[in-house]
Amino acid sequence: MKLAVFLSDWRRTEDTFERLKADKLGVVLVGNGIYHAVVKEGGKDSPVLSKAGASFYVLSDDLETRGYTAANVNSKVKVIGYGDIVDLIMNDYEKTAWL
Amino acid sequence: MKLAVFLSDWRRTEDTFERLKADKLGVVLVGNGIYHAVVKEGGKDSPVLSKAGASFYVLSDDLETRGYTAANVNSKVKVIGYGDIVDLIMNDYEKTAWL
Amino acid sequence: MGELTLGVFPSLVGSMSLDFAFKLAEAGMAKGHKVNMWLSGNAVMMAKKGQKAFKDYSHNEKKMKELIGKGMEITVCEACAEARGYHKEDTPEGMKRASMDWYLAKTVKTDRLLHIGGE
Amino acid sequence: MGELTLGVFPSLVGSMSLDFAFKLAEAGMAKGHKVNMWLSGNAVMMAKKGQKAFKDYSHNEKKMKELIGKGMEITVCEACAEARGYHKEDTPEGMKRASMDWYLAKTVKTDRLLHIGGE
Amino acid sequence: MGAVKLLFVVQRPPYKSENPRLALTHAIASQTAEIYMDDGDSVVPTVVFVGDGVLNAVKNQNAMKVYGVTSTENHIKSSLMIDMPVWVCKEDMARLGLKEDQIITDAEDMGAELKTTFVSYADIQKEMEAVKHLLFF
Amino acid sequence: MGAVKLLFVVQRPPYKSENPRLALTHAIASQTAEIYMDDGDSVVPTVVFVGDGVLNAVKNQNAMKVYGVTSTENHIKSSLMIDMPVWVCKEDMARLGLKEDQIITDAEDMGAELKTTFVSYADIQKEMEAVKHLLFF
Repeated sequence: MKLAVFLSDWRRTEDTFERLKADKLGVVLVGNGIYHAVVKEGGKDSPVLSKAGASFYVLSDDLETRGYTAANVNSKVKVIGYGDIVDLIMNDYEKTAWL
Repeated sequence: MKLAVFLSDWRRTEDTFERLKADKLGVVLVGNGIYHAVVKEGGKDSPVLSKAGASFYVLSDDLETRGYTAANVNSKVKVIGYGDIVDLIMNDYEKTAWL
Repeated sequence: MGELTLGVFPSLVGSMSLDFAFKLAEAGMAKGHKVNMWLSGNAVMMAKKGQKAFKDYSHNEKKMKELIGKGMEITVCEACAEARGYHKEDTPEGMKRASMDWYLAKTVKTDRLLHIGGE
Repeated sequence: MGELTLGVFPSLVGSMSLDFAFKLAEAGMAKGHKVNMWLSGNAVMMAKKGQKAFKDYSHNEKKMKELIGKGMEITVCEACAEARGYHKEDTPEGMKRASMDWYLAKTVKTDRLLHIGGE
Repeated sequence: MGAVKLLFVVQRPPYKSENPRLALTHAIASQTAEIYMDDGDSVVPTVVFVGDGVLNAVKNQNAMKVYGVTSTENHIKSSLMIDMPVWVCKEDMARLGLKEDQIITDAEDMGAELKTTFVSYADIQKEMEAVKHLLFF
Repeated sequence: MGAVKLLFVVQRPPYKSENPRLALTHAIASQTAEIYMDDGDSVVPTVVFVGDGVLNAVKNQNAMKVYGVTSTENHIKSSLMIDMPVWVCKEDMARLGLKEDQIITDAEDMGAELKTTFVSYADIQKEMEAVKHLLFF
């Protein structure tokens, strides 16, 4: 399946994300999920970014709200806007999962 | 200080509890915090119960709500009611912290 | 153009997730998609008109009205609203109240569903 | 006998934490303590009278009224209430509305404070 | 559109939020959704408890007695009564030390014939792929 | 009672809930609490950001521009303006890779003289012991 996963938390309380498999997987970091794209805890990338085969996106509005810009974002992650999220949902993926 | 800490979550997103120090420390498990008293994940006690020098309490009402009874409770933890919580707060401890 | 249904659920009051849903709905409609929104759990806070627009708080009533004017269907869970004391007369203009089956029925024809049910 | 102040904050709607606060207040008063309660953030949901008592939802209005009758002081954050569209006329009888400074002032004389501010 | 399959995935414990309960009540509402649908259309939901969500399925919940609120147990039984599939993930039960006799397996007291299904995570993954929409709680 | 010290401890990131903001607005309200108090009484609050709470203190927050909501940054600056101590935990900044130049250190643009204090966790522990009441957010 082609699945777009939305992560809106920094500390997560479920392990669904780690277990999920998809032929095509998009991970959209929104809300406090944006910290996965900009914070290197203990000098390391967030474990979220190590999900194999996934494409990573971060919502620019939610970056800016929290004091970050595209310049702070991990090179694995693409900065996008609300219109891009609409396109990901409607065109690039078939299903969504807001974890 | 004499501190009564309330834990109401099973998966926690902060590490304040681990860092807190108190001469006298009471840990009151309420809400979903009761799972620390009854669930042995991977066969092991919850790490919460390894806090050195602490006294542990669990609210019977919240156990029963979730399908557990005193019989399921870890021997480190004392089962108490709302009246007992009042006494802990008013008599046994000076300060409280709801984490 | 497609149809997108947003299910917006609890624990969103005070967070920015309700704001997210309205901004996404706006972007979807700007691209010509039909957008439906279901508000349940704590997200039914939108079903109380006359909310004061403090700068310290999210305030989506104005945007919601605009989107309704442009054709967004928005329905609120009736039981979730009543349990919080939001009655029929509290409902903002253009917002519908219905049982949960309204949302279930929407999942049949909609091309995509984004169900924001998490914490 | 002592004085206990409970500060009850967000993210409590739909959880059992608001129920916890009322049961604890009841137990405290049963033991002869003076109990004050401050409702802020999402906990101001108590400041809307006429909530329908569905079995599926926590319903604390009745217990709250009993406790007010027995002398519990309960005050709701006025700005938090207005931002959610709860006006003066929505307030249940016996509940006060005030600014946050009411709560701050209570912390001075109260023997114990239980501030339920977490998620 | 015919029959559209939905998967309701409950991944967090009960009571701290009303979401697990809302997952069940929404899934149950599929029974009455026809009034909004064309002839021949229907919604076919499955509710699965996974991760810490399996704690929702622990039996003997006394929420009504203690807090005057319908228990999640009651909603699970209502689901079985209308023949809605309720799945519980075996691996997560094992991880949390839950035995089958601690779990709500049936609603015979309410006259239900359907029983809870204990599934592996692989079955859940397969169902995620099979359904039209996913609803995570 | 004289001056009563309170410690507001913010331990979670901003925006996901309104708690960090409410911590600041409640602490600021200590300024006007005299109307409810006896002569000579006062409340003396300190707000400390610890754990992931330090993310609240990252500067250049554009919440007003993007979502029309006052930023946590603005509330922190308002706190400094009324000379309310704002502390940020150094160990947590280091853990999350945050440098001092990324943090709100002052509110000179609003005319504040007080600056943010960078403290170690040991200082916070000491303050927890010194105050009358703790308020965790």
